[in-house]
Amino acid sequence: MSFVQIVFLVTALSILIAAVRMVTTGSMVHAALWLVATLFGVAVLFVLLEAPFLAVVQVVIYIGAIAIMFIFAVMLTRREMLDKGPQLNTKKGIAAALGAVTFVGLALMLTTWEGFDSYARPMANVDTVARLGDALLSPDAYLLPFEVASVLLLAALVGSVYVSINKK
Amino acid sequence: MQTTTIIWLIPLPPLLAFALIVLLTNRRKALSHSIAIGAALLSFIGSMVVIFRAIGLPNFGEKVFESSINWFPTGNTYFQIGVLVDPLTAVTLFFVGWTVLMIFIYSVGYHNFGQPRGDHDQKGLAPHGATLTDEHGHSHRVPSIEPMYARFFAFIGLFAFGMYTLVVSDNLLTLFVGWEIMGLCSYLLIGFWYAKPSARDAAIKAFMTTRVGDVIMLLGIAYLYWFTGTLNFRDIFNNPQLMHQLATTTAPILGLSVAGLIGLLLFIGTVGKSAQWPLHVWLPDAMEGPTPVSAMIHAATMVSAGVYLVLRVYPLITAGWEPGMPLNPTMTLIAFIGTFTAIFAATIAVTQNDIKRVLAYSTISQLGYMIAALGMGAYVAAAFHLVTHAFFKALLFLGSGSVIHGVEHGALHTGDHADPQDMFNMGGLRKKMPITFWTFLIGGLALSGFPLVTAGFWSKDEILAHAFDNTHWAIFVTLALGALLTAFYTMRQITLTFLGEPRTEAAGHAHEPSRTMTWPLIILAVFAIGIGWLGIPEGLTGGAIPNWFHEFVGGTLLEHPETLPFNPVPMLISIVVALTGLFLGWMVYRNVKAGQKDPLQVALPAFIYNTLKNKYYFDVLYTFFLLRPVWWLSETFSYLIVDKWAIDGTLHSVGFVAQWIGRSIREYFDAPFINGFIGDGSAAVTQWFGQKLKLSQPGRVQSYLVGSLAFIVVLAGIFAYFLLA
Amino acid sequence: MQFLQDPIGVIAAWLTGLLTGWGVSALVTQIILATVGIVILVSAAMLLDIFLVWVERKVVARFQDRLGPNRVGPFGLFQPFADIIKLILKEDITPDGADKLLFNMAPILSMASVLLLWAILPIASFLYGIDLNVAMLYIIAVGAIGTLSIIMAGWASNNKFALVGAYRMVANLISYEIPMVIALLIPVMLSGSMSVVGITQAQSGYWYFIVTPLGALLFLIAAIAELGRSPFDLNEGESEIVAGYHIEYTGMKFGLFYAGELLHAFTFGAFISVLFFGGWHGPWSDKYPLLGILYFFVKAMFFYWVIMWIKYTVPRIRIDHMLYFNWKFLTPFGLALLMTTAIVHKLLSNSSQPVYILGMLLANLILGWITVEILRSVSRKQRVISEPVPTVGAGND
Amino acid sequence: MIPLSWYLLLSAALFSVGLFGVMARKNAVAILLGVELMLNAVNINLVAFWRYGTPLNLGGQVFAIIVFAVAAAEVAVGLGLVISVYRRRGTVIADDIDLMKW
Repeated sequence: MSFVQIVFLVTALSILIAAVRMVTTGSMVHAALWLVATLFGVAVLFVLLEAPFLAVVQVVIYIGAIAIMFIFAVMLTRREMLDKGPQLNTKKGIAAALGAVTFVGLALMLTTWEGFDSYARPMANVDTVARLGDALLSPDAYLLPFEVASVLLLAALVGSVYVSINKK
Repeated sequence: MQTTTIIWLIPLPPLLAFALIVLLTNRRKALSHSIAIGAALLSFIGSMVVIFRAIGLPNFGEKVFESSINWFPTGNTYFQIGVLVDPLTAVTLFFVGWTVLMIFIYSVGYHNFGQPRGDHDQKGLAPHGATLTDEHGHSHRVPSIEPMYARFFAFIGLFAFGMYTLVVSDNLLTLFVGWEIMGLCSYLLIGFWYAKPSARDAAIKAFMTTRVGDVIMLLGIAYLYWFTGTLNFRDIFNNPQLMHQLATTTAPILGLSVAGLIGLLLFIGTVGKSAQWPLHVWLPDAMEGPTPVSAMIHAATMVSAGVYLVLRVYPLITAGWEPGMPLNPTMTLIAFIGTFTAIFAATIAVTQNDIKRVLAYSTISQLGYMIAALGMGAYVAAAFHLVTHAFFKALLFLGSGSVIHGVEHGALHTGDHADPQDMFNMGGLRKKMPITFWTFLIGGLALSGFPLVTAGFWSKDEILAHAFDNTHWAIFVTLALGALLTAFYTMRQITLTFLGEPRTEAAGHAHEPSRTMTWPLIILAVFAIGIGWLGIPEGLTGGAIPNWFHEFVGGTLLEHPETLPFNPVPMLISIVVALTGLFLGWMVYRNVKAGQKDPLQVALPAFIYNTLKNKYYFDVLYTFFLLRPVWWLSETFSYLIVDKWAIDGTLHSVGFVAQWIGRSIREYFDAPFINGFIGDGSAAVTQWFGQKLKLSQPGRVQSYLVGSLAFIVVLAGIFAYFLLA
Repeated sequence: MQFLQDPIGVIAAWLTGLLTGWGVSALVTQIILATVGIVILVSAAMLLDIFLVWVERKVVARFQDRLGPNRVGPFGLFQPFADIIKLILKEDITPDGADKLLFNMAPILSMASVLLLWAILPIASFLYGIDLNVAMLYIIAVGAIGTLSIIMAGWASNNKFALVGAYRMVANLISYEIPMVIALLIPVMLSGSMSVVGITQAQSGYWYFIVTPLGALLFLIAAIAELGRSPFDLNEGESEIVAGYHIEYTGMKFGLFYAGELLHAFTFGAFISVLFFGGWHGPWSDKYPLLGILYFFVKAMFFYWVIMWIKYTVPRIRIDHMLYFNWKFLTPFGLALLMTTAIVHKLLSNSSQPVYILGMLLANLILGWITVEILRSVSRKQRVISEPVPTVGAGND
Repeated sequence: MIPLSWYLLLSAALFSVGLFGVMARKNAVAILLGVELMLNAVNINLVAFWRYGTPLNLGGQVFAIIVFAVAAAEVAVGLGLVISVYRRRGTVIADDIDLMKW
């Protein structure tokens, strides 16, 4: 039970708790904030996985942008400040069952995979951030997906402005 | 620059000008005509450069400028198109370049550039008058600018492209392309004032008539290609055994040799294009177009193209014929048609009153001279007359144009509606428009072959001499008579137009047109005189002046045509004839008063005069024998009998039967069985199912998700069971 | 002498030796050391914060032609402690209907978001929390946490004014994050490193302010916007939404917000000095690293003062103007600047240093001139639109 | 050291929870929240596989970044749609947005 493992377990536990609270809590704002907690935990996982860049980007994008957007949306789509009534619909039982089945199925599938219990080789001493930059911007690597993603973002920008614009 | 490159480039500028004007600049008048004239100038410069390089070479006839490229693949080889400049092309280029440029410039003035817009001009009509008011409040009418100014320059640009293509092309196909382009342009330009019914009809007439010739010409081309496998002139004509083969093989039709038949077919194309009898009827009506068009198409270039074609295929026509031998059938026919046309058109020209129509008929007859010369095998003489005639006839047409212009101006000014083209409304223009007078006089004298000075004399004399020396008496006499008539009607025209006293107000107020119109006249006049001196027979001067033209153009042919021994008789005859004609013309018409009848009408028996006046009733004949039957065929036979009765009747009966069958099927099978049972029944079943199934479509996204996921889970479970177990 | 070169390292080595001598496992030692370091750094920052309260009050007093605190202690130096005592003694209200947890978490988060910045702030060549290789993004990320705290405060207070204030503030923050990122990218580009320490070391030759003054200016503006100080102090406004998102906060919670703002301002001043003005670099700072601390604080204080200066002299902007300014001017301008800098930097990368510096400076000047021209023409149009055509005799009664 | 299995199981669990959220929450915004959870689970997998599989080939991280972009786009458009639906129909309850039913 090494230190890193303890850290991982704590993080994982908090992630799962936050996630469950997120899907079950009554208040939408709380749900959004629980999402923030979850994402933060994921960022910690990224750090554990020695991907600091992704960790920081996770915080920037998800917590800095997406979560905020969610909170805005929550506040823009309510007449009264507090939610009333149950937040789960009538299908919650079967939904829960299906979720559980999915998890079990995935777990089973994974356990049948031989690389399931592999351990990470120690990271070669390279500047992953720089390499990531090269990979993203070199034509023989991932330049095209990168550009496509940027185009997608642009399209999303225009589209969201269009659909949510207040036509009077 | 490489000479062949220049030759390739010569036709292009006018085409570019056409595109530019049509697409971009058609709203800008000045820009449009600048572009057109600039293009003409470029082509002109190109042709001149080529010509001088050609003249520079000794015995140019053997090593000519030619270059060709692959156009489209034919089987395993390519069809080659290319350019060729040999002596004949050179001289043709010479007069084409000059006349085209001159006419372009002339058009600017003729279409009243710089004049105000008309009061009620409308597109498709000749420009109307415009009222000008000067500062003193005097208002007077002036000619107004052509409403479709830019369009005109676009059209003549395209026309020039066609002409240059025809001249420089080294094979019959591209020649034919240029030929047809010119046909189209002639149609467009004759019908330029399309709001005039007469112009419309004339355009259609010209197009149709020439088409008759063109189709047959195309047959000839096809035949030639089928027989020889090429259409390149030099490949065929400079290939003795091929020529011999052509000459000796007999064609399936009327015992002609293949060469003769092909030559004949091609010649019919010429008959259409050069308005030879019997396809001459379109040319006089073509005078409905603007005068520069008449000058360009119907004097200088297009009709010359017909003769040019015959000159090109001359070796075919004369295949197997040596000078001195009796003419072969093709040549006989050609000679006959030429001669007949010459005299025939001359007689008509005598009685015409429209200044342009007179010239039109004289054109026909002069072309007849050339054709006749070719028929007799006088190659060089024909070419020579072609060149000189191009110059002086262009000059005459432009002159008549400026006369009409002047008289029109007078008519507008005085407001009397005299027909500005009728020579009997003119007279005394000598003082009003001196430049026009002198240039027109020069042209006229050249046309009538005024001795020793003018170009026309030398060329026409060469033809006559040829006829005389080869003892074609019939031809000689006819042509001499034609020369007499030519001189006569030319003098008649000059006298009626310029001499004496003005017969109408309009003529009284006519005045000299703008410089853009007079300068081309002057330049052309210079050529109308000077060009003839290139071909003075050596016999006359004892070789002091070499007959350069003969040497040069003669080089075109494989075996050089020998120069005739000089013979004074025909020359004297032609001198006498010309002078007599001129004198008669002057005598008869020198004092015609206003409103007086044509003295000729008094002199000649009525029916002859009317026959001539009505052009031997050729239009009537054509209307009666060709148009009426066609109308009857289409209106009565095809429409009423065949269509209405036979075809429609059959169809109707079939339709009725079909209807009956259909009705019965519908009543006894369709309605009860198909509709009732299958149609409605299936619909009912479907509806029932739909009612039951719609419950699975709650329209709630999450329900769908749950459903699909559940299905996936089940499926995965099944797979897992079968895979793992 | 070794101590003077790298005191932290010496202390760390000594402590490690001591602890391992007591038989503590290496891992635990590491943890203890880290904790100690964090505690020291944070408490130092807080002490500085207390001092900043005094500075702020003095400076604003001077700007407003007053004396400022001068009773408690010499020059009123102990005034902050008096404030603290007062704040602690105040009643700690939590409005009912408020979301307790969030309401109490918000001030802590906002303070934390500031303190987290100190983790990567290189005070001297040997004195920094951690040399993070994604420090630049880290700054933005921490800013995101600040944003989160504000929205939590605004929402949890269950108060319309607070919510509106939070809205405005958040709109402000997430809009101005973009020019901020662009401004941060410029030093990254020039130095080729994303770690603040690396950037500071890269400025040993010349300050980046010289090669990209516009970048520094952009960063300053974006920083002020991030701080939510005047002219961008939309989060509060006595005339409309009173105290904005901390309207409901009393006592030390409010104090945390307040102190957080002050420290935030100072921190950004420090970042300006580090990113564009060479941080600890200065005369002899290489030989005597301890001098670096002095240089750092002098520069940081100066820029803190600049920020205060702007705050107390420039009037506030209306919110739509603010967003307009950001989206229609600052962002395009930043992008243009980024591209220009990148291109020129690449072109001159292997030319001699003076040429390089002059070239970059020239590029910046030209870009600035163009910008000013464009702004002038635009404003001319605006004026033409806004000014009504004077009509004779009509409507002036 | 941490075996890969822990990450995978965690991400599986996270995915399932997100799935449950997507299926069971009433509020459309909450559904989007669930989608975010699922995307994050995917990201954990991607990065974990990168770290344990080919740490020298950055493909995994690049994929994760692309997923970020997609998530951002998805949230932007989704929330825009939710807001416009709310404007028109005054509700964000997914079950009330059933114009598409028979």
